[in-house]
Amino acid sequence: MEQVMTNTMGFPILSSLIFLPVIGAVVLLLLNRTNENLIKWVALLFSVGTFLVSLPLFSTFDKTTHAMQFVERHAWIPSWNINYYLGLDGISILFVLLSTLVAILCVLISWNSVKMKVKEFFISILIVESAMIGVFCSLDFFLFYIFWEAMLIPMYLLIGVWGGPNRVYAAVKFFLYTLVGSVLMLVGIITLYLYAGRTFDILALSKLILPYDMQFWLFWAFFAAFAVKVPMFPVHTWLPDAHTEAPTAGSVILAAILIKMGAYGFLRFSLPMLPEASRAMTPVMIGLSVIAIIYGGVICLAQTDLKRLIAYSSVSHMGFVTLGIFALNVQGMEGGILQMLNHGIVTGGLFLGVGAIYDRTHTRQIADYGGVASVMPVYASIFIVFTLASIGLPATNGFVGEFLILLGGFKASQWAGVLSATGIIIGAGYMLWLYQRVFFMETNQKVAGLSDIGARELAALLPMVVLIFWIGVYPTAFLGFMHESVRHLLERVSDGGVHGVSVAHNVLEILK
Amino acid sequence: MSMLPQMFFGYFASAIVVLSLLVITRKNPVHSVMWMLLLFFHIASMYLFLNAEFIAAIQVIVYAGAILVLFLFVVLLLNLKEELQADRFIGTWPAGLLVSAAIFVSLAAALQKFVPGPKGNFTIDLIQRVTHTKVLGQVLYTEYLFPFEIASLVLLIAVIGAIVLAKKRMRSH
Amino acid sequence: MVPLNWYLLLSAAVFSIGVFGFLTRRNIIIMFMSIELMLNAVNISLVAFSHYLQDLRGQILVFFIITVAAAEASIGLAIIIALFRNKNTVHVDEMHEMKG
Amino acid sequence: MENYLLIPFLPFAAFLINILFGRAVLKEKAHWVSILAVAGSWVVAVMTLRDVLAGKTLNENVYTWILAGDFKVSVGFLIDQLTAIMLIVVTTCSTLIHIYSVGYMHGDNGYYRFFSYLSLFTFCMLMLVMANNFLQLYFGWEGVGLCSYFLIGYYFDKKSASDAGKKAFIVNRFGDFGFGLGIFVIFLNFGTTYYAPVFAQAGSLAAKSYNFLGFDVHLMTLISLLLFCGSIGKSAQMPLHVWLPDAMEGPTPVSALIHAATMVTAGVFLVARCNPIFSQSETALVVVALTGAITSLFAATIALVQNDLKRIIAYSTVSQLGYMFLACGVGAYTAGVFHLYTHAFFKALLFLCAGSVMHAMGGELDIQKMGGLRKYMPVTYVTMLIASLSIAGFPGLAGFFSKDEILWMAYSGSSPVGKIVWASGTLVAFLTAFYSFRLIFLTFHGKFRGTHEQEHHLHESPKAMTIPLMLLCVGAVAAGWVGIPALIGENIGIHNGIAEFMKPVLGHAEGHGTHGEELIVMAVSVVVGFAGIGLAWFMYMLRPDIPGKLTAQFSGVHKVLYNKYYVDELYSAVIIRPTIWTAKNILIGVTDAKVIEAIVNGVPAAIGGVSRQLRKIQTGLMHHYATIMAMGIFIIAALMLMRSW
Repeated sequence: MEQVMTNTMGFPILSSLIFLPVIGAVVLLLLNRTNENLIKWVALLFSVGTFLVSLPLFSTFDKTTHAMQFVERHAWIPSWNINYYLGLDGISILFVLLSTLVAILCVLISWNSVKMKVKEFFISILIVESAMIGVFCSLDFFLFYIFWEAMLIPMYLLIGVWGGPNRVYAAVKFFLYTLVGSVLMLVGIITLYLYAGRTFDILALSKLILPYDMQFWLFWAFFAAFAVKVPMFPVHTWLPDAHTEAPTAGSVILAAILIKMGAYGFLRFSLPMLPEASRAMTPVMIGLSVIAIIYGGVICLAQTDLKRLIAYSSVSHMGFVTLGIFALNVQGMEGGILQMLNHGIVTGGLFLGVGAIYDRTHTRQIADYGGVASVMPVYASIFIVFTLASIGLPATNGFVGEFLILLGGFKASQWAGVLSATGIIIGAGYMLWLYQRVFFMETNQKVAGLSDIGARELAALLPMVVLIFWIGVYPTAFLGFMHESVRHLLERVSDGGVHGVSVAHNVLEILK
Repeated sequence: MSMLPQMFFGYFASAIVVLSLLVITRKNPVHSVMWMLLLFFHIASMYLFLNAEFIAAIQVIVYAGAILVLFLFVVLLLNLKEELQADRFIGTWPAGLLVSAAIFVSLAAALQKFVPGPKGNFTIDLIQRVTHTKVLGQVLYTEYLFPFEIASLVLLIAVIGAIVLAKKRMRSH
Repeated sequence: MVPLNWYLLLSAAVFSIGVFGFLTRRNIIIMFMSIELMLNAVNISLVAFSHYLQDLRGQILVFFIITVAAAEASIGLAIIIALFRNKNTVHVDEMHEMKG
Repeated sequence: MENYLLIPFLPFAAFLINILFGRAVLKEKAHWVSILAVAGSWVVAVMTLRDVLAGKTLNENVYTWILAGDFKVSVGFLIDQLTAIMLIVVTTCSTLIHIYSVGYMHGDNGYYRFFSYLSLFTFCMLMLVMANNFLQLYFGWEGVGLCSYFLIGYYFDKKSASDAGKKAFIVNRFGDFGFGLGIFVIFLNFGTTYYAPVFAQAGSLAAKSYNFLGFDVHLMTLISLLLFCGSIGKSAQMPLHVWLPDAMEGPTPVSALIHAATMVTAGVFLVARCNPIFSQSETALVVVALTGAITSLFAATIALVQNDLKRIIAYSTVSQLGYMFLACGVGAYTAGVFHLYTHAFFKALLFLCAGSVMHAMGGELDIQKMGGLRKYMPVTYVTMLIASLSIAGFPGLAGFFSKDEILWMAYSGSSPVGKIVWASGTLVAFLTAFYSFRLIFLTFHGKFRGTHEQEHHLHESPKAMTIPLMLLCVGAVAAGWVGIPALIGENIGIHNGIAEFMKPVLGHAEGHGTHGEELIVMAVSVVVGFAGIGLAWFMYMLRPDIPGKLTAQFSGVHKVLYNKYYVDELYSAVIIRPTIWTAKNILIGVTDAKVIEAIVNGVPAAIGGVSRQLRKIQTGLMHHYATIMAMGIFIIAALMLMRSW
């Protein structure tokens, strides 16, 4: 098949990535729960091991083609034509790498902050890692759905067991929100499966030409799942609660990977499978994105809770991502994908940072801080890097992504570009205000005498800092992965699908 | 043709029905158990008419001998005096009556349509020749060996389960 | 010869009486006895079938039913003992732990 | 010229070394790294200038920065006449101010931090001026903004300082918003963001109109005005000038380097750099000229009544920056850049002198509490006096030539608003002379009005501080001599060097007037300068009671001026508070809490309510369950019977 390149590694690298953390979880299961140090070290060992295994992906990926690489395919449930089918292209590869990296950082940052049920905690982290990688690797819709849902359970536990005071509410909300969306997607998947002649093959489905009405309804079915995960306005309200209540590692995984899965879903499914509907829905999607950017940003200005503020900033930043994707041009889409990565790095870093200080103060209220820069200078310097990347300062990764998105958005719709650009101003406003209230001004009694971050925390934060500057200064290293895949995807979106006016189209016209 | 079988059947059938009614209507559980004992003997006799000596024997040994004794033990463990003063039936017993009557009617109605299937190989002659127990044993230990083993397992579990359930909880510390 | 249907009618009658007992009695032990009644009703029809159809499988089934009845009785009675120990009653309508 | 990369990257290396090792290893020696690096940059910059003078220019891409589809931009460097002169300005001021800081910041516990920020700033500023495309310019642009943020908020434990830093950054973001859009429009129309092809095509696209947000507008005007938004923010022009006076919360060397000599002039640099675009749009030029004129007048009036030493100089900076825009707006880019260049010296000098005064006064900034300081600190007095004379346009000093050039170009140029801005510029020249000397007289003359303790401590600053003062003083005097106008130069055999030098980049604006007119313009500006000085002398030396009376007489006006026309209060009431109010009360309070959350929590609540009712079916009584089950059996049996009948 022209869309597939065989796995030249001679080694099932993607399966190893998926199952190595699972093996780690099983090993942890067998360990004595009283020996917490051993548990932590084993968890670290397996996460680092997975990361090391994933590195060859980065170096051996062929950037000159949009074809799927490192492909593995085995029949799984032949009677339903379900396959164990894995592969990576330029869109997904970066997220696999980010997942393996983030898992290490999560283990590191949770080293001392998790005090109860340590064993179960690290098992959850490893299982989440496995599911994250699985989501990005799957080329079979059924397999994808399994990983997609499998991710929910450990995530639900992470929030509900190790979270803050209001954790059960947040966990249930998170679970129900995402499940409702996923179930609608499942209906969509089954519809596609039956229509396409009983196949779950994502690549084959991406070549189908569906009638417009069907595309229209499928688009909204998928939208339900992906928009909740992103989260787009107005289905974003689970995110602040989940982020706020989740333990540090949970927030980091949520921010860095989980909410990327929504945007990834749009890229992998909505756009190539439903090109015409995607084109027709562009105004709606761009509109929602712009609302999210401004709405999320303005709401941040009134937050008093550290993690909640960063959570709402995620809404704003993910608005940029969806804006870029639905700009449907090269700059927007590459910017969007890069910004997904950036947001993972930056917001992941911010949550790691907040976690580091939360371990010391056990308060999330911004008002309880102040003058942290005097007591923790190293920490303050690292946090300012995340802050600046978050507001898109040139030479940090945030700039490259946001610039390309705004350029693409401006190209697609000038109003969208102009309105979204105000998000940059608002972003600077709330992030710098946050930084000022936490790090500057007179030292608050509650933070006086705190110790600066140690080597372990530094090890968790530094990779993010390095990535921020790496992508900011030399983004070609990362953009290079996606050129071909994005070009291919855009070709599909622009000439795929059937043409013709339909009922759904008219409905949309009236709505507009 | 003699009317004798019909007369015997008439007696046993009416006795079984009357005894059943007695079992479920007695206030004192001990009386119920006693009537049930008598009921089981009648049922065993009925099996004899049907050339099922072994089953009849088991009916007496297992039901009358084992299960009913068990019931009796339990009944005696309980507080009989209180029981004698309490109401027999629940307040809404007519509903139960209605439902059971309806079931009886539907079963009886179904009988009207009942057509027996083709006959098998185990004629009365064969059973009488080989003896009932041996025939049964042959079938049970060949064709039904596996279910038989499972039945033994079920009993074992029941025994263990009963001990565990009925045992007094050990006080922790 | 007694017709098969007579046996079946008897079986139906005993079964219905068992149902009636189970549905209306308050004493859980009597309810258990009602269950035994119903089982016996089934046994009667099985043996009758076996006889009239000249097929031993009916009796094999009776054999297993008796086994299960024995197991059920032992477990059930054990439960009753445990229940009585905790609640000090054998009256079913006084137990409503499962109330929603 | 081959080593041009050293110019920005030496300071960058110094930044890295200081930020990584400053706290633990270098400590009080941190300045050595930075000073050596910046001095090295200066040496290379001078060599580069020599090459440029010899006619060599350079435009080179180092590596591809961002590539996405047809959008491609590199990290690349352009060295031409404009860059060269900016390099000299930046590295010279930076070097001197680095040295000055050794004395000024001595003993501060963030010593290494200060020097690393200064070096980072120098790096960003150099990247800004050396860029060969708009995106890299934007990088430097935001980079200097960031350093400004750090340095204004250097004393971050002070709320006012951290507020000021944040304010500077965010206000600049408003300008950058337009700047960014400008880059988008440039890319969409020119297909590139490199200077050379954009400027080359500017002429051919001069007549093009462009649909922007549904309006058909003249493309060049649109681009110019969007870019000018950035300039307004960075160079603190109306209406985004509010951050610069507050920026004085930073240490004085910072004010001198960033908020006087270099960063704030980046806006002027941008306009000058983009002169091929601006020149295509008369509308844009008029806007630039008027903005400059209004800002300069507006800031000068505020400066008249302020009492804070540094804030007066800050408003003076805003005012002078307005002058530069005024020059650009009338098409005299060379004059604007010339003023930028001279201004860098005398304004940096003014700030450093102010720093020296502060040093002596123990941080006191209120000029009403000073007086008579010339006795105690002669070097500071003399240098500051020269700087003030320079800014007031004393003939022969640097400020005289550049200011005169601007006024003459405004008067004689082809700009439709030329005469108006000339008049306002002349008025500003008068006001400038007045408030500059008000400052001098109140600070250095008369009797000391501070406390005894302060008087006891008065002393001249250490050598590390006075030597840079003297060196800058040379600049404040002599920097203008490269641009002596033909009118005077012809007689003494010197031609206007800078105009010649800048011609390839900035073009040559011709004045249309006779020598007689030029002489009159020059004379007017000299006269108003002296008049200003004289008035200040009269009011603050001869009749010190007049200012008080005037204040009482015009208390309304004074109040408005003293409170800076209430612009801060206006922004707070119109932008900041409504936004936060909306966030708190509408977005969080209504949309999120009442609308979305109501739906999100309402659906489960409704389901829960229904099931609470439904669960009453579960009586928990075994008889009920059994009866239902028996009924079920009956129903199934009955159904099957009916089927068979």
